[in-house]
Amino acid sequence: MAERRTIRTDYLARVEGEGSMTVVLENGRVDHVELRIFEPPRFFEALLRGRSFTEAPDITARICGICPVAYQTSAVNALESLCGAEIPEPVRILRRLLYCGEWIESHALHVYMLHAPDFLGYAGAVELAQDAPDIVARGLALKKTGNELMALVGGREIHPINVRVGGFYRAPTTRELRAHVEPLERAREAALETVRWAAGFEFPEREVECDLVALSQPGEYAIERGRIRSSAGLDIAPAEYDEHFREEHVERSTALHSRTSDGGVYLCGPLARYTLNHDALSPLALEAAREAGLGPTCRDPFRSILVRGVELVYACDEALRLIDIYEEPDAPAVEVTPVAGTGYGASEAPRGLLYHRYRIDGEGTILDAKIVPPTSQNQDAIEADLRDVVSRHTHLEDDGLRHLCEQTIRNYDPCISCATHFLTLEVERR
Amino acid sequence: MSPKPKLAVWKFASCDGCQLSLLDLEDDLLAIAGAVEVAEFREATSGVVEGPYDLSLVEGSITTEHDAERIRQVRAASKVLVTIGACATAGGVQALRNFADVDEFVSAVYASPEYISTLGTSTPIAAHVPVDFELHGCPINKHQLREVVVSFLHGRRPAIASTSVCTECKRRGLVCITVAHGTPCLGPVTHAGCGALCPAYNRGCFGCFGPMETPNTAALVPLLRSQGLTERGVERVFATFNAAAEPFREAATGG
Amino acid sequence: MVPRPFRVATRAQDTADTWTLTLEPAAGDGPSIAPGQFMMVTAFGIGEVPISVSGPPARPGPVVLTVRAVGAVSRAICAAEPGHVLGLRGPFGNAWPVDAASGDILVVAGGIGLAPLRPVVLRALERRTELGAVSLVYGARTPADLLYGDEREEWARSIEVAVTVDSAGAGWTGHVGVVTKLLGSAHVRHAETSAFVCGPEIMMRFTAEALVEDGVAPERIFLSMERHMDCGVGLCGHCQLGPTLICRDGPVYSYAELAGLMEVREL
Amino acid sequence: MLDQLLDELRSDGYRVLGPTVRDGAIVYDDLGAASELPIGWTDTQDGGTYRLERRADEARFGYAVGPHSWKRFLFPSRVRLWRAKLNGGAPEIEQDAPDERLAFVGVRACELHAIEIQDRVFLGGVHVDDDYAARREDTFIVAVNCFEPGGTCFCVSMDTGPRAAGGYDLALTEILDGEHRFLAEAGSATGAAVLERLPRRAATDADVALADASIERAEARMGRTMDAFDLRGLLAGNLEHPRWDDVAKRCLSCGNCTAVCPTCFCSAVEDELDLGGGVERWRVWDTCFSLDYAYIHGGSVRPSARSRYRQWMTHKLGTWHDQFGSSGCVGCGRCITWCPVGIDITEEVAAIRATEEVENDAALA
Ligand SMILES: Cc1cc2nc3c(=O)[nH]c(=O)nc-3n(C[C@H](O)[C@H](O)[C@H](O)COP(=O)(O)OP(=O)(O)OC[C@H]3O[C@@H](n4cnc5c(N)ncnc54)[C@H](O)[C@@H]3O)c2cc1C
Ligand code: SF4
Ligand code: SF4
Ligand code: SF4
Repeated sequence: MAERRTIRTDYLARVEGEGSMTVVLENGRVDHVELRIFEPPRFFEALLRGRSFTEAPDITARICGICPVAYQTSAVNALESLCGAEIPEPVRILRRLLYCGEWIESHALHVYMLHAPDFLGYAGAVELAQDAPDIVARGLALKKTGNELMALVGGREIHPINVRVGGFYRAPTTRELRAHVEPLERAREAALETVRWAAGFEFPEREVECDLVALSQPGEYAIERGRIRSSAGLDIAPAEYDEHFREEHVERSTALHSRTSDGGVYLCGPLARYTLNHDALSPLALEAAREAGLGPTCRDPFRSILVRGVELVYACDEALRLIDIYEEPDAPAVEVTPVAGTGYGASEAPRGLLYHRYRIDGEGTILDAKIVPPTSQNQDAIEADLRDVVSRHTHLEDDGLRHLCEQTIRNYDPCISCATHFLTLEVERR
Repeated sequence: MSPKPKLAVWKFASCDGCQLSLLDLEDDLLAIAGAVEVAEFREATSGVVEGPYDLSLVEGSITTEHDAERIRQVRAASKVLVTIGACATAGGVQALRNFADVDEFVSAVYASPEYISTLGTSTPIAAHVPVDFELHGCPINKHQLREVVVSFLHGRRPAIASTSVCTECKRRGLVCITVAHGTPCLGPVTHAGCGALCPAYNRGCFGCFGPMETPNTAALVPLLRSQGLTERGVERVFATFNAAAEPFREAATGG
Repeated sequence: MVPRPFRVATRAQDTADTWTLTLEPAAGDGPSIAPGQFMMVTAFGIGEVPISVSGPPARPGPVVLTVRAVGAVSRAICAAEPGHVLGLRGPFGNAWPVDAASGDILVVAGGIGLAPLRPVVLRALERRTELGAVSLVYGARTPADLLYGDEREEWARSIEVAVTVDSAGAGWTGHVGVVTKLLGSAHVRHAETSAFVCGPEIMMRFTAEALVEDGVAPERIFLSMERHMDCGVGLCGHCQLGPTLICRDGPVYSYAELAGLMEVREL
Repeated sequence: MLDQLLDELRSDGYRVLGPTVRDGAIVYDDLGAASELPIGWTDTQDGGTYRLERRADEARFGYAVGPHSWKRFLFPSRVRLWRAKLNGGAPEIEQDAPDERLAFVGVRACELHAIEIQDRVFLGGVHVDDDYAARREDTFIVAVNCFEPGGTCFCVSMDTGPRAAGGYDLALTEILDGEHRFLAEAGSATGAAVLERLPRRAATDADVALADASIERAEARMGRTMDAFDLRGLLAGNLEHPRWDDVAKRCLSCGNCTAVCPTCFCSAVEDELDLGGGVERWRVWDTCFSLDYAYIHGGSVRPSARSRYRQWMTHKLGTWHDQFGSSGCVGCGRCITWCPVGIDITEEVAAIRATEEVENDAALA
């Protein structure tokens, strides 16, 4: 008799945005795995058309409240490179600093509030706080440090108002930045403790085999700029992205899936960044990684929590370094005159590569836009991982399997808000 | 002891930023979580508690039939329903579709548009169900969110002004950038709440908190024009994050 | 500017939405209050609102307030059980010149407006022998909204009491209609009458106009005005009515002072 | 000499506040040294515009007034009135008492009058504002006479300037001819004592003449004028004037005029509550242009922009006399300059007076 099991989660919790998951098992074999995004579509590419290029950072920020700085940065990168704007070093430092703020905030959120409860058997951080208030307080303090940095450089944590094509509206003073040194030093300590704490979790042995894609930039751990590189040896400028990657629209989902142009599944995000750019980490971050038992590469989605921890250490370290070398610019922004043509930009959102492309006319009106967020690039990789995880654990009861599937998904910190342009776990056993 | 009030957080079409504001209240989060039973807050917990809910915070706008039905259920299960953010109070940036051809929008984003079912409009929650309080902003101000939550838990009116951004700008002692630099600023017609953030960063307000209580956009537009905004520029600045809020819609469409 | 803690001693429900509280100071003596004066009442953490004193005038002792629950603060005050602490500042404002009145007295009240007039009635009862006719004309929305039922019957033994409602249900045998319609039934000599009026602004205006028409001197028609108040002591600016500050110069004014101001829309 | 003055004041325990350039305007803030003064700057002002410009000289006080006024320190935009802890029993209420001694350097004649007006409002009645009283106590005022009036100034019309006539501890007149120097006059015993400790020499007749002449020149160069004759009567008699409808079309109801006005004193209270049972009451600047300002249960008493503008202007120029015995306007021009759309109180008065006069003429004919 054919046995059919369906395991589903109608609303994935502790991911940003709304999605569901379905897994169908037939006679103990995985028949079908599906990550569904039913976040209603918001049509950003379409509503950007006809807007001024100067509005792109403000409008695209609204795609995602979790990583608005990533959207703003990829947008300004694309438009500035098209218009030939030379960004002065202090302005670039401020951008990277702002981005460090977002990494700290977003990683602290994911590690403490979304991911760690899975390892510790809690429904969420609020529940965890009842038993381990100090730990949650540490996570919140870290998160706050990131937020405060964003609030100073960007004006506010969510949808910063200070970012513009060409730079900023107002450059913070060295004195304002210095006030963040002490909190960042404390945050760096907390980040180190985070890595040690998470290193004590139990990790199932897992490796993903797909191609890893991330930005790389000589001399630094790429965040706000870089060339697109992959573990398979790709090394291209953001302008060449479309030649090597394509987006597909899949029924059942309002998100688009990305593949390499030859149809390959790839993964971006912390694992990719760590594996490709390990050597560029700061000595303290490298030390933390080593202590946590991480080698020079990491392909284990469960251990992504350690990698995020290491990146937390790095982001604090880097923010301190940037504050130290910052000198107030003569002007917070350079004048950017629109140039007709197509501009390409990429940056490393906390969840991975975020690619923007704009075509504008000589007046600066956006003629069309394309935005590829990390979650749509990772969706196929997540599904592949899910399939593999399920096939290895078909002996589990539905509840256990469902929890494992959800955790597998959360390992990737999928951001559904971003992907709309993701998910309920349904496991169907036939 | 009476049971703790149940707090629920709901999401419709949005960027998640407004509900993230609750988690961004790092200093108060655990106190709030201690004072209420978090009955539904998917971004933060997989725990779910049945309704009815004492306080529902609703983020996002209504863009699908399914969501139009879901908000009615949320309303029915909620004693107090508060909408948070520009999406929920004014349709959000996605309401720009209200002024365009949606089919064309869909085909611009999705290669196989036939898979997408969506309403032609993005509408605020209040267009579908009665709302007890609207908290403005794109995104909302987290301190105001705290005030709303604490106020409703204590049955009081939140101390949230609906005056202009200028009132906050002056309370902060900022120099008016419209008067002193000639920078176009929507502050005089925009709802207070951000604390006059943009003027503090030497930038004109672009209206992300939506219209203030008595917005005289007709009197402001000529000033914006004289400061160098083109007709199209005026149209754009009013038609961004609160495009579907009536006074801004009027100003954007010139009447 | 700092409220003084008072403890709720008694709390009685008058109507579906109105309660009368007596409050005693948490420490020390109670204030001495003239009829018509008001207190600024704080429900801690909720807010502060002006409420007239509805208890007997001029004696230091517990403060009596009759409050209609219309919003957050008034609801919180009405919900304060005995033992609960509220904050009080005051008394503030001027008084009904009830002691200065000689001849006849006409008290006209609409709705919750009877609360600030109760001390007038009580004072008139104390001075009953010195005065001529004393008449109370009182209107409310429905019979269920009428305040001070038993007490009013008590009053009716010494003074004339006429009651009307805007809309009556079954079982109501009394008058139906607005207060002004009942003014003519009051047995007072208009030329010698001092009138004390409190209720919605529009009701006060029509009442005053009708009384003037009947021959009551505008100088002897007294109204208690209401405006937003945040301080109660003339410092916050909210209660302006043209040239006056209601908390400082009022709330009680003669119609002679008010007539011109009440004519101006949205003043 | 100015640096010595600042040092002397600081050594006497004052927090010294004065003009400095920030964000394209001359604002009032903590003053560390005389070099932080707006040296060589002036302002050009008109309805809805303000620009800083370079002067040909090194004048320290060669400007009119900026967006700030001293009310920012005497009547701050947000102060905590008290706090209490709710613990079931009677709450323990603690009042905050400001104890800073403030010294204002660079106070204009119109501003002296504005301070006097707020003194009458907050200290002159039966009930005194504790917070204002504490801040105002022991204020040390260094007035500086105007020699460069602004494009929107009309103190001459309001009889409040440009010469400081009292209400100060020290009054300075900046003399730019020849050697840069100040003519100083003490207006109080405290002022005289501070003056004693400063490097100085006796003023010559020529010094006095130069100082007087600069003030007289200022008098003749007012940017605006307002016919102040019986404004109280004029406005009380014109509460239904069509001009109110006209101005309502232009007015943004943004409240900038009330915030910049050095005499506007309206405030609202906000109660704050934390989840641990702490309660605080804060006093914040309010504006008669808000709907909540005149809210009573059921709605605002002044729902129209017409009635809100009318309230502001008739109060300022008219009913202030009834309430506090003087005009509420000192002719500083801030409400004109800092109104984004440049609504001009002098023009509004003139428009009402013009039509009123027509009516009177008609009555005479
Ligand atoms: C001199 C005076 C005496 C009064 N005496 C009484 C009385 O004896 N009994 C009684 O029930 N009511 C009385 N009121 C009215 C009472 O003050 C209001 O009903 C109360 O302020 C409503 O506040 P709320 O927060 O419950 O309602 P909301 O409608 O939620 O009001 C919100 C806020 O607006 C203000 N406000 C609203 N209505 C009024 C109002 N009518 N007057 C002043 N401010 C207002 C308050 O600041 C209040 O907190 C009196 C008002 C005044 C001015
Ligand atoms: S800068 Fe903008 S918000 Fe501030 S006062 Fe001027 S116009 Fe108003
Ligand atoms: S100033 Fe305007 S645009 Fe800027 S944050 Fe405030 S409301 Fe939004
Ligand atoms: S009304 Fe205008 S001119 Fe008069 S004192 Fe106030 S701000 Fe200055």
